[in-house]
Amino acid sequence: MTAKNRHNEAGLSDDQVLDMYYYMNLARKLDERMWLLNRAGKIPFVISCQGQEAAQVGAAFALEKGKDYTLPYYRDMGVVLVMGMTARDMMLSAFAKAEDPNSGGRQMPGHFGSRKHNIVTGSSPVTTQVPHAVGVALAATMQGKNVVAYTSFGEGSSNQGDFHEGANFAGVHKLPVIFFCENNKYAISVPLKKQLACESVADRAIGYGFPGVKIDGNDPIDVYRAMKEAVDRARRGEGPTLIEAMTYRLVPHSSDDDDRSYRSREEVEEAKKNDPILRFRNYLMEQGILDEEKDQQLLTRIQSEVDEATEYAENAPYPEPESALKHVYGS
Amino acid sequence: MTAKNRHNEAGLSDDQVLDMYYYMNLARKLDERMWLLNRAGKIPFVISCQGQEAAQVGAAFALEKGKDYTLPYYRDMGVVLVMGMTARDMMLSAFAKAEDPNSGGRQMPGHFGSRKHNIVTGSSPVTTQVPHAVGVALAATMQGKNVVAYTSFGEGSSNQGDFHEGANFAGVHKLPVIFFCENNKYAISVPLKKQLACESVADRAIGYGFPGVKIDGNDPIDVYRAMKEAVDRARRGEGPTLIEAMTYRLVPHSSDDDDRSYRSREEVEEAKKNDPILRFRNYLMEQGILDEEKDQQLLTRIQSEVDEATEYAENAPYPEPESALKHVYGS
Amino acid sequence: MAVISYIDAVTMALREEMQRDKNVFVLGEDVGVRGGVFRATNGLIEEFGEERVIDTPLAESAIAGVAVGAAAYGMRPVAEIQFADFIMPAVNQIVSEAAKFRYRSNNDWHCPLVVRAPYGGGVHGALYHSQSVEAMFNSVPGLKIVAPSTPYDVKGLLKAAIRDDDPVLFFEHKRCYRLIKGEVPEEDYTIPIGKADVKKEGSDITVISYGLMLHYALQAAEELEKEGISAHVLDLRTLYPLDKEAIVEAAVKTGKVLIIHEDNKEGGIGGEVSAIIAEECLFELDAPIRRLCGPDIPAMPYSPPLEKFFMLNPEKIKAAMKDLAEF
Amino acid sequence: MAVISYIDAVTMALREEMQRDKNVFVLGEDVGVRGGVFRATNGLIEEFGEERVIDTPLAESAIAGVAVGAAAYGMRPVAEIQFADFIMPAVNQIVSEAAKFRYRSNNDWHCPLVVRAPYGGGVHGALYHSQSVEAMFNSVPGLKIVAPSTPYDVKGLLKAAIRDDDPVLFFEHKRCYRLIKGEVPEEDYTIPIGKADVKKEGSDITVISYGLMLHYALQAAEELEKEGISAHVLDLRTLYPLDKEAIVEAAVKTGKVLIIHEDNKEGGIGGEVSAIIAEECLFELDAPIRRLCGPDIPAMPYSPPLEKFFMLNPEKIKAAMKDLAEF
Ligand SMILES: Cc1ncc(C[n+]2csc(CCOP(=O)(O)OP(=O)(O)O)c2C)c(N)n1
Ligand SMILES: Cc1ncc(C[n+]2csc(CCOP(=O)(O)OP(=O)(O)O)c2C)c(N)n1
Ligand SMILES: [Mg+2]
Ligand SMILES: [Mg+2]
Repeated sequence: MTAKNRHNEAGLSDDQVLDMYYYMNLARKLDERMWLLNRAGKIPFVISCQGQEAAQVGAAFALEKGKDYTLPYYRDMGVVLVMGMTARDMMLSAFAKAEDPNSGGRQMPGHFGSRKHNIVTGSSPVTTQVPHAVGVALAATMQGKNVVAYTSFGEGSSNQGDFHEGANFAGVHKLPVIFFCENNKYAISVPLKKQLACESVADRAIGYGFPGVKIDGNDPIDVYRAMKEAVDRARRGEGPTLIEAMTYRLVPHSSDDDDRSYRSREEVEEAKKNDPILRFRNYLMEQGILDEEKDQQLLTRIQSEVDEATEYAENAPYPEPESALKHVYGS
Repeated sequence: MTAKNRHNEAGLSDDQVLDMYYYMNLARKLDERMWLLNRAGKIPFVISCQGQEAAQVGAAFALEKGKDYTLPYYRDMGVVLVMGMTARDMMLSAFAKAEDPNSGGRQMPGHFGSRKHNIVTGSSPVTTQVPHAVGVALAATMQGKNVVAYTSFGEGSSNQGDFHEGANFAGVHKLPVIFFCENNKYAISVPLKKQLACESVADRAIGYGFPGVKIDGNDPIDVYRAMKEAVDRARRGEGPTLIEAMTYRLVPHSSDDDDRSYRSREEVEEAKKNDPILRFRNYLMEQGILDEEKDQQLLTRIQSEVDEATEYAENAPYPEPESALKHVYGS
Repeated sequence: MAVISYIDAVTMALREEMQRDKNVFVLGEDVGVRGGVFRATNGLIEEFGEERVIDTPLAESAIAGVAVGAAAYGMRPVAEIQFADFIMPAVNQIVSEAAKFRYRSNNDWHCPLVVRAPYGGGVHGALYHSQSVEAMFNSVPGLKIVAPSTPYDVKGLLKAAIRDDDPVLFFEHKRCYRLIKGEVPEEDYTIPIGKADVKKEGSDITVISYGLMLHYALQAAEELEKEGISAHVLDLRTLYPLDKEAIVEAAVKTGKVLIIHEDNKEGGIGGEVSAIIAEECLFELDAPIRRLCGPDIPAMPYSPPLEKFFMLNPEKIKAAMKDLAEF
Repeated sequence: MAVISYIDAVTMALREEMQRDKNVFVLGEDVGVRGGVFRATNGLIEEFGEERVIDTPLAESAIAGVAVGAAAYGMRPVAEIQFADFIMPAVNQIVSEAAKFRYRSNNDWHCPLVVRAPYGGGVHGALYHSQSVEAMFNSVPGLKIVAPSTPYDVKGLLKAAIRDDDPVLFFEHKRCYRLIKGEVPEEDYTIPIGKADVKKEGSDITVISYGLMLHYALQAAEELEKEGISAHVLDLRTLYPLDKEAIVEAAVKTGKVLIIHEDNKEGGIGGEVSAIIAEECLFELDAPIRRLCGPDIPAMPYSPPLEKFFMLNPEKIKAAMKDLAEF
């Protein structure tokens, strides 16, 4: 075989990369299904991970399940699936059903949260999770736990004051936080050049006294390598890292968006050629880890998982109207 | 004469540097007088420029009076004096008298503002003036004026979200703004290492796509040179510059502060040896521009200016109580 | 007179003011080529160019703060906050800065700034795209808060806000955007900020409301007419400072007052309205001053039954009006 | 029982709670070696070290946001905002995040966070070191707002706030810090959040207030006793959610209600208090519900005559009480 084995080099076994491939596809298929359900009028809203699965899954694989904390942003379906959420959980949230573990149907899909999985509840105002991640890292450190806090956000959101204030706090206290920026080139309709004047979001790290790295977010192995290094630094008490994963949003911002007004079809088609799932698939095939048959089996398995999850969620009960009054305060 | 002439090299005439020296001393003497008045129970509050006069005067000399805009922070007495405010104006504000041009006695001293002098009204919450400066630069540019907006803030205040958001906006739109950070090593009691993890506040500029320079804030000529360059860049439409002027606050944070709890007397004494006014005085003497006699004349002149201003302000009337109801809204 | 939608009245007012005064410009997230996520700025960038229709970086405090600076310089910025829920990061710039510019400078500086923000629910917006945030700002002297209910009022009040020399928060009910249509003159006109408006004359009970709820109240009032109950309906239009005279006049008219808003009850605008009445004309009342509002929960949940539970509707309002009439 | 000052009660409560629970820690600007600009955290860094007494960078949104994250993890952070006026940059973290953590996660997460902030005027603090900001937060379900007036209440309520499993805004009147002294038990005790307290029994008029004004009202009441006017004085203590029962009970007691606060009138806490009375017991009133408050201007100016003009005092309050009694 010609192509060199990059995943073992990065410390990933063949099984692990197959696992990664599974999660990337699961996220993609769930996302695609949600769009169909939305267009069919069955769910009111979708916000997508499509195009960012490699960044998300690659990043999550470097974290320790059940130990580390994640404070993901709304596109991070790939992250929360790896951290333990299920297809069913995703669909329960999409259908806003009572059983939705994220919010009991109170929040839109993409607003992840699960104490069981150390996923801190997220909201809509962008970047508020960044100081939260710093607080989690501070608290864990105070309690002598060797926990790493991962938080993600888009490149547009890196312009919020909370990014700056949170990153600076983490830098001063050398906290085990990983600031993971998923740069998909747009903030809804606003392109990079109208969001940022810097070469790279990663350039901002020096202003906080910790390293910033820019990586190819379409390559889960490259993402994993950078994340692993950041996680190791954090565990050694050497402080935060800012990672900028270069990706592309393959679909509109959300089911309410129409991206034709701000980017050309050619641009989108061009980006699809670089679809992280296709690229990874080719790599795995080159490596002889995956073949057409295995791939088919995996996709069929995912297909039925998505079907099952959809059916379950669609038939699950809504919350009781009066339950809206619950949990404003603790007892 | 041995010492080389640095001010002509920087484009400053002998008269100009003498002028600088005058303003530095005027600011210092007004400040010292305010402390005496405060200790004598005649004015409720003082916030000082002592130790930062070189940075302030050096910076202001690079601006064009009556054309450029300043959005100074509370220590910038040196800046507003150069831009046209008088000793009297300063004392009227210290005594909170009706005639105070900054606020008619409504705000504490140090909250500068004067439409006549293009000094945009300032407030107490730190760093809010930074986005304002960006807005002034944006507006002036829209109106085709070749105006530069100067705004200053402390190093602690550079941790506020508004610094980040304002700087990024200015970078994206390549606006003629100069972000002038007066790094005096403390934010009230909090030392640099607890405020910032970066080597230098100037390092933050790269994250916004414009240059950041760190300079000796105790040398007005060095400050002028850096400012001049930044002003020229701005006028040429090349966008913002971040300047970090290294200084030291020679007195407590304010008349309400007691700095013995957070820094040693030795440290303060050490810093006084590097007092920008003494240093500049020596330089001017070496250059033969200043001698003991001239110096005495200048100080006597300032002395009487301060006396006159104090006496005028002390005897000036307070605002009418009911005037507190005025100017909530325009007619 | 053309019948247009509430959101088209927003766009019309913006376009006319930008044509009228070159110092007027809009800035915000996605207001440019996208024309705003609700399309309120649709077509403006084509007509006025990207210098006057600025897609800003994603940073509300900068949107407000840069607008404050530009306003101080002499421009008339109209800043769009994409959803009222996202005004929170800009609170410091709005409350500490814009609202106090004139006062703190003893009238030397002022800040002619408009902050537009779509608010309110009933659009499956969930907790963070449905909020009513007006009550956070109705204790801030220096600010004005406008919340129109009809396309006619939208055009007249938005123009007045843009020409106002002080900062105005202009809250647009996003459910009204396409639901509410009405006659709007092509001509230029303004409506004075600070004046409430009687939307229906009546003699049995007085309903005081604004925004989407005002329309629900009018629907309920219409049905109640058939049942012989005549409701007097006042549209506050300006939420701060309140039009005390109009409120007292409306209360005295019938002596029975029901205040209605979508926002939650405790701390809502209705409390101040009630307090004004209880202070100015208590002895002219024939019934306790009632308030019908959203429940005191953090915000409107996403799940349809929960959203429905939160939102008032014509039925709930009709029942409350009837109950008061029968008091 | 020792007589201590209002601020010493703050310090005492903090120290005792930090001794009692190692998850309690304080963070804020200058809270460490400086012991806070008002000295409220005096001595804590010496006793508990800089891990639990954290001098933060100058960034309020981070102070609140980091505290939210730490609270979610299981700590009990007590964040100090140096002056209530500077809470504005933290509004998004407090209102969008802390207040909604429990609700939005359907009770999976919660946020036991206390935000302490000195508020109020009469200290030559000028526009930005004198503000009362409580009215910006009394429409935010999920939050609790506490504003004690006595050292005894300070200790009991601050301890209750720290042990509370939800976010509490704890507003300390800075003029009370050294002016107000009172008996405070050495023992551990808490006072339930959400309960108002009758500070003086009376029969002619009811005064409802909190903070520094409560003391001025008590002074005025004392003098009025000599003139044969008996005032019933209720201290709200918790400003959100309000203790409706206690408010109604106090109003009914005399039928004549005067609500007093330092904050400006329109949109202030007094509006909600009045509305509760007007809704619950209107027919038991013998006089309009009056409010005596600060003027509706942006904030308290610096110049002594202007500050004096803004601030209520025992004289102004006495006159208003007398006027109501004679109604
Ligand atoms: C404070 C705030 N302002 C505005 C919005 C509306 N909004 C939601 S997503 C988004 C764009 C985010 O862009 P980016 O950070 O690049 O993330 P992406 O969606 O591209 O992954 C905006 C403006 C919001 N959610 N929060
Ligand atoms: C938003 C805000 N938070 C807190 C304060 C209180 N405060 C006033 S000055 C100051 C320290 C400022 O330090 P730095 O920015 O370094 O400026 P310096 O005073 O050292 O020149 C603080 C915390 C404030 N004015 N505004
Ligand atoms: Mg993006
Ligand atoms: Mg400093």
